[in-house]
This record gives sequence, C-alpha cells and structure tokens, in this order.
Amino acid sequence: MSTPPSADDQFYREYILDHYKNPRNYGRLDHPDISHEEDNPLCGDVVGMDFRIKDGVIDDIRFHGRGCAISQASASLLTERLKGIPLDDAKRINKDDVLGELGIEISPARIKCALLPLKVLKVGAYGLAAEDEE
Amino acid sequence: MSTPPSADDQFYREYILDHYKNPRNYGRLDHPDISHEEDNPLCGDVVGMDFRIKDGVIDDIRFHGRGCAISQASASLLTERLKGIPLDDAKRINKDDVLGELGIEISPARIKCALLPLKVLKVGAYGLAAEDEE
Amino acid sequence: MYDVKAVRRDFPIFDNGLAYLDSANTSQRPRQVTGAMMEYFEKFNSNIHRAAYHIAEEATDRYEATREKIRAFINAASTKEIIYTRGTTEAINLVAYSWGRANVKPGDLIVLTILDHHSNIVPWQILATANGANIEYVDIDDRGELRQDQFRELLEKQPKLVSFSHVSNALGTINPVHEMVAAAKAAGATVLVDGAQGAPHQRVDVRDLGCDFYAFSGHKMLGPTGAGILYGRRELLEAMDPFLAGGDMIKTVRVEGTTYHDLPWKFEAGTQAIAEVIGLGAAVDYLDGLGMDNVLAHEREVTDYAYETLSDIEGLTLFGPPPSRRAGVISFALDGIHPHDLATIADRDQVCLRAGHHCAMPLMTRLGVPATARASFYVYTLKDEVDRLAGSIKEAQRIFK
Amino acid sequence: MYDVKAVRRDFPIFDNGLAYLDSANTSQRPRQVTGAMMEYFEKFNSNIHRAAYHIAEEATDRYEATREKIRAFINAASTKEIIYTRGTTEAINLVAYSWGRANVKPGDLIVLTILDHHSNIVPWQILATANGANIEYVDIDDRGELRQDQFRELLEKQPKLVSFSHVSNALGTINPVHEMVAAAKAAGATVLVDGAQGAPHQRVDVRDLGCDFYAFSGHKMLGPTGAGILYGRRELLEAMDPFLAGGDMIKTVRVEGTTYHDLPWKFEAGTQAIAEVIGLGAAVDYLDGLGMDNVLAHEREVTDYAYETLSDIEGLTLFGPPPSRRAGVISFALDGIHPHDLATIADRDQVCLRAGHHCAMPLMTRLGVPATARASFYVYTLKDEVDRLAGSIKEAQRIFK
Ligand SMILES: Cc1ncc(COP(=O)(O)O)c(C=O)c1O
Ligand SMILES: Cc1ncc(COP(=O)(O)O)c(C=O)c1O
Repeated sequence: MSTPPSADDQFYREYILDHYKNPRNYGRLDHPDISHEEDNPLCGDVVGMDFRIKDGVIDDIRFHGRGCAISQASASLLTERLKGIPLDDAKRINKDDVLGELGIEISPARIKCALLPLKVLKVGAYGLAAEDEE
Repeated sequence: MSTPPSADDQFYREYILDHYKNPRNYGRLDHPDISHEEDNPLCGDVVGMDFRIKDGVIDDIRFHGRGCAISQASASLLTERLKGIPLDDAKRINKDDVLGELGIEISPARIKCALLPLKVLKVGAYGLAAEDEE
Repeated sequence: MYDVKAVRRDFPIFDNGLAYLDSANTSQRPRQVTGAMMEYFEKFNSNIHRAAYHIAEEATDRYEATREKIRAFINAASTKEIIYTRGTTEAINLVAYSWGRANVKPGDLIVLTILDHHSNIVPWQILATANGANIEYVDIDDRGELRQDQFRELLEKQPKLVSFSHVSNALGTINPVHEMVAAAKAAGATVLVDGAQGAPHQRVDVRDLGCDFYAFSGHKMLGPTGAGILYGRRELLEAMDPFLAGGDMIKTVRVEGTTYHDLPWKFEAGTQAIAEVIGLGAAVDYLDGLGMDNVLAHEREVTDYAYETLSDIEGLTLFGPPPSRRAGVISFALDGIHPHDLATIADRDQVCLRAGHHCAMPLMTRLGVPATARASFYVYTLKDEVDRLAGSIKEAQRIFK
Repeated sequence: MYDVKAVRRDFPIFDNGLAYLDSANTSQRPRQVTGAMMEYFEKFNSNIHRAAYHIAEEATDRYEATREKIRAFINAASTKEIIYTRGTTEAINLVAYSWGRANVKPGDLIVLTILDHHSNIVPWQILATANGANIEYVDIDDRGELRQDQFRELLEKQPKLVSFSHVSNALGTINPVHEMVAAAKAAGATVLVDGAQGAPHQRVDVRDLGCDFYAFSGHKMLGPTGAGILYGRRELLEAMDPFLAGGDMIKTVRVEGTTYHDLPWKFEAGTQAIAEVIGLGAAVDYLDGLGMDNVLAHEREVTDYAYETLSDIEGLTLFGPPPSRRAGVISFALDGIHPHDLATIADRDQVCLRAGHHCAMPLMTRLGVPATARASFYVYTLKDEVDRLAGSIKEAQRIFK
C-alpha cells in the first residue's frame, strides 16, 4: 500500500519553492532557433521553451508556462542546467537526471508534472515522439 | 435464498410424465379456423395449436410441438380443458389456472415452459400482445 | 435525526482517519453493498437468465430485483425502461449511437451546455461529426449558472436534442431541470438529463421531470464500480436499434438474420456486471433506508458549513453559485498555489481532495482557469472533515507564503 | 502434482457440496479474487487516473498493474494493446464499431463460422447490414469440427474480416487457430479470435498466434463479472477511432473539438470497472500460480474421464469431436428427455448443468437439435462431480423410463 507522504517530509523544499516563485530564465526569446511548448492536458500544466543555438551549443534559453510548483520549478532547474551546454549533451539528459535534480520523492500522480519540461526539450529540440519519454 | 427442489418432491409427477409421453389431442387439423404457433427461443420449446370453432365453441383442437416435459404436458392438459368449451370461456383461462392444473411447483426458470401453451391460446385466438401474458 | 456517525460505521475505509472529500468523483461503499456482492460470489455465483439450476435462479432474481429498486428509486413507469450500463458514460454513448445515429440528420441542432462533463459532450461531438449536425452550448453567467435567456433562444432554433446535467460536477450548480426539460420538450426536442450528480443526492422522479433519458452511475451512489443506469422512455427505447450485440439480447439468431429480445434486455448484450448490479441494489436499499430527503438535508448542512468556512479564508476564490443553489460540491482556487500542490499538501493530512479540470475543460476555459481544487460531500461527510480541509489550506498557504 | 482439493478450498461456494458444471458459462471466483476487490473497497476505494492523493494512486497502480499481468498472460508486445472492456461481447462490439464501420465497405466479405457464439455473429450481422457487406459461414463436419477445405475456399474470396472462436463454447471444439489465423492473414484479412473459451483454459500467445484482435472475459477465468479484455495490435488500435467517448479518453475537449488520449486509454471512457479490473489481476495471479499447463492438463483429465463415463450411458448422444481435440466442455442429448428436464433433475442433486442453445443457435440449427445439455469443467472440477452427473442422468432416465 502506498502511504501519504508524512507530514514532516520535505516535499516542498525551500529551493523548489524558490524556483517556483523566482523562476530562472523565465520569459521569451526574440527569434529563437527552436521554440516548443507542451501541455499536460490532465492537469493543465503548460511549459514552453525558446532556445538560441550557436555552434551546436545552447547559447541562450527561456521558458514560459504556468502550472504547479513541481512543473515550473522543474522547468526552471532544467533551463539552468541547459544553458551553455552543447545540444548533444542536452540530448543525454534523462528522466533520472531531472528527478535527481528535483531531489524529492515524487508520487506517480505528479511525475508527469516533473517531467513536462524534459518532454519540451526532447520533442522540441529533437522531434522525438512525445510518448517515448513517458 | 432459493433452494433446489428436494429429491423426494413430485416435480415430475406420474400424470405429467403421462401427458408428456402420451399427449392428448396431439397432431394437426385440416383447415383449422385458427392455427397459431409460438416458440420460446431461449430454450427452443415450440407449441402450436389448431382450433376448429363451431357456434363460438371450440369444437375440435390439436396441438403439435416439441420441447421439455413441462411445456408439452402443459399443452396436452390445456387442450383437454379447451375442447368443447365456448371461446369466451377459454378467454378467461389465466396463468394461475394453467399452473394449478399442472399442480407442481415450477421454478422461475421453467415457468415460461409451462405458460407457452397459454401464450399460443392468447395470441392465436385473441391476438393479444404476447408479452402481456408473461 | 440523521446520525452521520452511525452511517460512517458502515464504511470500513474510514477506520483509519481518512477524510474523503472526493465523492463527486466516486463514492465510498458501505459493508451492505460489498456484503451483497460477497454473498453472490460465495453463495450463488452463476450466470443469469436461461439457467436451469437454483443458484442461477437466485442470481437472476437478485439481478432483476435491482431493476425494480431502481425503477422505484427514480419512479419510472416500468422496469422495461431501466437499462444496465457500466455507468453514465456508457449510458450516454448508448443513446448517442442507438438513438442518435438513426435520428439526428444533417443540419440538425444539438444543444449542450458549457457546464457539462466530457461524457455529455464528446459523444455528441462525435455524433454531430458523423451525421453532419451542429452543436451549440449554453453559456453560464458569472455565478456559474446556466444562462436561461440564451437557452430559450437556442430552443427557438428547434434543436433535435437537448442534453444537460442535472447538477454540475465541477461547480455544484443545480440546474433548473424541471423548467429546462419542459421548455425543451415544448420546443420538440428529445431530452437527455445527465444525472450522474443528480440521482445520488436527491429524490428524482423521471416521470415528473418528463425527460426522455436520464443517465447515472452506481459508483457515485454507494454502489460498486461497473454498474450504472440508463433510464429511457419506453416508446423511444422500443423504437431504437440495439447498441451492443451478442449473447442474451437476441430472440433468435440465424444465418439469415436475427431478431432481438424485448426491453430491457435488448440493450444488455453479453454477460452483465452481475455482482455489481446486485451491489447497486444494496446501495439503493441503503439510500432508501437513510431517506433521500435526509441525504439532501445532510449534504446541504455540510455544504453550507463548508461554504462559510472557506469564504473566510483569505486568498481563496470560490467558484459557482451560492449554497442555496448548489449541491455538495465546492470548487475553489488559492492565490499563488496551484490546485495540485494544494491536493498534495492535503494528502499529507489524509484529506482527499480533487484537483484538475474535473472532466469539464470547456467550463475551465470559460472560467479562465486551468484547473480548480474541489471538495465534494456525501452521506458520510463530517463537518470536522471540512475543518481539516481548512487546516490543509492554511498549511499550504504557510508553505507557499 | 496438481492438487484439486487444495484448489477447491479457495472457493467458499463449494463448502455445501455444490457440483458446479457450468464454468464455460461463468467460472467461480476464489477468495484471492474477491479478497483483492474487498481490499480495494475497504482500503483504497477511489477513482483512478488524474488523482492527487495516495489512495487514488494506489487504485491507479493496481488498475494498471492488471494490464501488465494480462499483457504477460497473453504475451502481447505492449500494455498499450490491452483494452479493458466489460467482457468478450463488448470487446467484439468495440471492434465492429470502431474498426468495422470505418473499414468494411459495400460488397466486402466477412467470414464467420457456424460454431460461433452469438456475440461473435450478431455484431458482424449488424455491421454487414450497416455497411453493405456480406457474411459467409464456415460449416462443420460431422464431428463438429470446422471444415477447413471450405474455410480455404472462402479465403480465396479475399475476405476483409475473418472472425472465429478459439474454442467453441457449445461443443468444446478446439479450432486449429494457428493455421487458421496464418491462412487468413496470408489472404489479407483482418483477423479477430474470440478467446472467451481460449484464454481461461490454455496458454495463449497472441504474438505467436498472429491475430489482429483477441477478445476474452474475466468472469470465465476466475475473475469477477464486469471486466474483460480486448487485445488489439497497436498499429490497428492507433488507427481506429474511439468507441465510447467521455471522461478519461480525451486529451483536450474544447467547444471546437476534441483530441483523444493515447492508447490504451483512448478506448476506456468514463469510470471503469476498477474493483473488477483489480479482481481480474488477482485471477491472473491465481492462474499463473497454478500454471496454465497444469490447468490444461487437469481439465483434459477430467474431460477424458467425463467423455468415457458419458459414452457408457445408453441413450446418450455426445456432440462434438473426440476428447483429444476438445476443451473441457461436453454437450450431449438423452433420448426422450429434454435437456431442461435433465437439468432440473440434476439440480435436485445439486449438480449445476446448462441446458439450452448456449448462445449458438446457428450451430443448434446445423446440428438439428433445439438444445443440448452441457457440462463444462475448470480448475476446481472433480471426477467425483462427473460421477454425480452420471448419477443424475440415470435418475432422469429412471423417471422418464
Ligand atoms: C465463445 C464465446 N464467445 C463469446 C462469449 C461472450 O462472453 P461474455 O458474455 O463474457 O461477453 C462467450 C460466453 O458465453 C463465449 O463462450
Ligand atoms: C456530471 C457527470 N456526468 C458524467 C459523468 C461520468 O460518469 P461515469 O464516469 O461514471 O461514466 C460524471 C462523473 O464524473 C459526472 O460527474
């Protein structure tokens, strides 16, 4: 049986709340090289990302969207990680990296929120079939 | 809870078996005034009746068909009762009369068998909607 | 006096302190219901109809007894008008396929409402596309109530079908069904009422209502999953083609063709959800035992209390009409806190809260919100659970300060 | 060693000496299955998907876990290919509506067999009428086996669809499904196998079989009523329109139109039979625990014994193939005794026997009998129960002497 997270757990850690309330790289880019948005229709979360690519490297990145703390903090954290790295390296970022970065235990019901930004990256930057990332 | 009929009950009484094996008024009439057949598709029982009417009286009657002991004995019993009575009296014969004549306790699953001959009478002789007799 | 504590003792799931505030989604089931199912499984488990042995007769009797209980529960004229389905969704789809495909013609108008559940929208969208019909949606006003003026205007266009919910699952709005059905019938429309949130919570009289179809789900009224009801006026059901085909809905099958069984079995193909229908019968008995007027009064009391309690919380927006015109459903939003985050925090306090679009995306779009948090109540809900919800909300506000 | 006595202890219904010989109709359910349902009802009763609290996560996990169990049970490639339905009948109707309406064209040929269950005939008759297609039926030979020569001839006409049962519920005939599917696929047909009497009784590998669809019912394999399975090849399911529409099968719903959810949920509209699906998962676990090879071997042993025992009775006619090519089903007739009368007499000895057309009227017509008596066996059947059946038959012969 799954149990509810205990009252003293750290689900909403300070730095997650911080990323939620003060998102990094938030906004839009003019004339981005890549721009892609995904939503999670089941809960209404939306995340979009704009990329500027120079010599195969993610030179600049912004995200926009709306939704729960998990999806928005996850997007903020992901953009921090993506900024300045080669696209090829970005390609290798996976589920576990994203969940590891969040550093909290995420219940099955919320895992789609946490992974929505990664889906934006994969589908937007590589045209991967969305569902393969689920 | 319903219980199975006990082993010593008289479900298949002698006279029922007798009517089944030696059906009265069995066969067909030439040029009947009324002829009607009904089947119970759920179990495959078939009963048909031919009537000769004279001055409003059932002058002669025959039944044919195939099926379980209950339906065939019930048909045989019914024809005995019908023969020679005015059609108007036949009209008044109902469910309880038929079940009473059979004189055994009939389980819900078999009641349609028992009443099939009555249905033939009602629908055939009076054009009543079949289901009203169910 | 309605004794909610006594009621709760019939629900083992509450033994560990769960505050279940999601009954509009699915209700809990009392021992009486699961007990009736277990009795079937352990004493007379068998298939129904055309059986030649006693346990199958017992199963058939119990299965058909539920039909009479349901008939009486909604005051239908005949058990022939009571069709078993998996739930409201299948019931509406049955009508969309069997009645809709044959009766809706190119250019016909279907009137729905923006309040409706997806199950009462998407089947009609598919039908409209298949048959070339048009759909118009009645809008809501700022209090979340259907705009009756607009409804009347749409009726002037002589819609073929009008379908709307008795009660909105997302806002709790109780629609003026009597007036709406009467107006739609006067306009010549066939009328379906989605009673998923109606029948479980108040006395329903389909003859008095005058609708052609009324659909509801057993699992929202203390019954098990897997069994629900389509009520249809006999005349319409008689004229309709079957929906699903197969064992039990036929009279004769021949290579040359097939004749169908009488109502209601014409619409019940294949082995039915026998245990579930028997469980549903026990649920109706249970509700009858409580009395639907008492059920309604109890829910109203809890809803009033919740409305008041939540109104007092700063930064909380309530959606929908005032408590006097709403059922036991409260949808709301918190400033700066997404409903999902609230639900996760409430879950830590063992408070079960729904967060999302409640299968009513057109309504969410209309309200301009992606999702809401929703608390919903039933026969077993305590005011104390409302207080616990308020506590969770305040905790969320503290975390997200 | 297969310990049937131990198996029987898991089935409380046998405590009072019932000889249940109607498992082809519906099976009994062990404690493990009803226990899994009760656990849901009492511990984590809630609706699935999109839930934001832990009991709903648990319910969702268990509900989806059954899908993986079923996938493994029939060796499908992906859980996306496993669609929950109410049973075989709904599964076949789903294909007839969603695949059939879009793909079967005027003049197309549908090949069925005279052996089939109404659920695998009537949906296709309706489809054929709606879309202007023709149906041809493969006949049987004198032993009740499909005439393969005729089947091959029909395949030369390049049918659009071929649908037949894995095992006949009326005669127990095990059809040569591998060969038949391969031939039908080679002829370019879409192939549905009605596995209602297949999957419960033997190891099934849908990939090895190569069929496009495989349908079966939970209630015939120790699971509760209300849950069954449609397996479909992903490619076909992806291309198909949804069947029922409503909550949960959509991605977005807007006034302007709707987008559908991914597989398998695209085909699961509205609140599902959650408790029943969870129960079905426990049934698969139970069968896996016994081992399907052992299940088959046990049934074969009982069937051989029954075939022999009944063959020895004078005035008894057995229908169908020799035991080596039949599943645990024996249909027979007694001279001068209608099957219903036999069943009633057997019932007095607590022997549950089916009498009727077994939802296979075209087959009865073909055999020239209105009905047969049928005994069918499963994991819990004892040879002793076969002896009791023989006793009831002799008692009937004494009464009707
Ligand atoms: C061969 C066959 N097909 C289809 C069915 C229909 O299954 P269900 O009644 O579970 O839908 C049955 C069950 O009787 C069957 O034996
Ligand atoms: C108003 C309304 N209509 C229809 C439905 C669909 O009911 P079910 O999921 O039982 O088919 C629901 C349940 O969520 C509902 O609240």
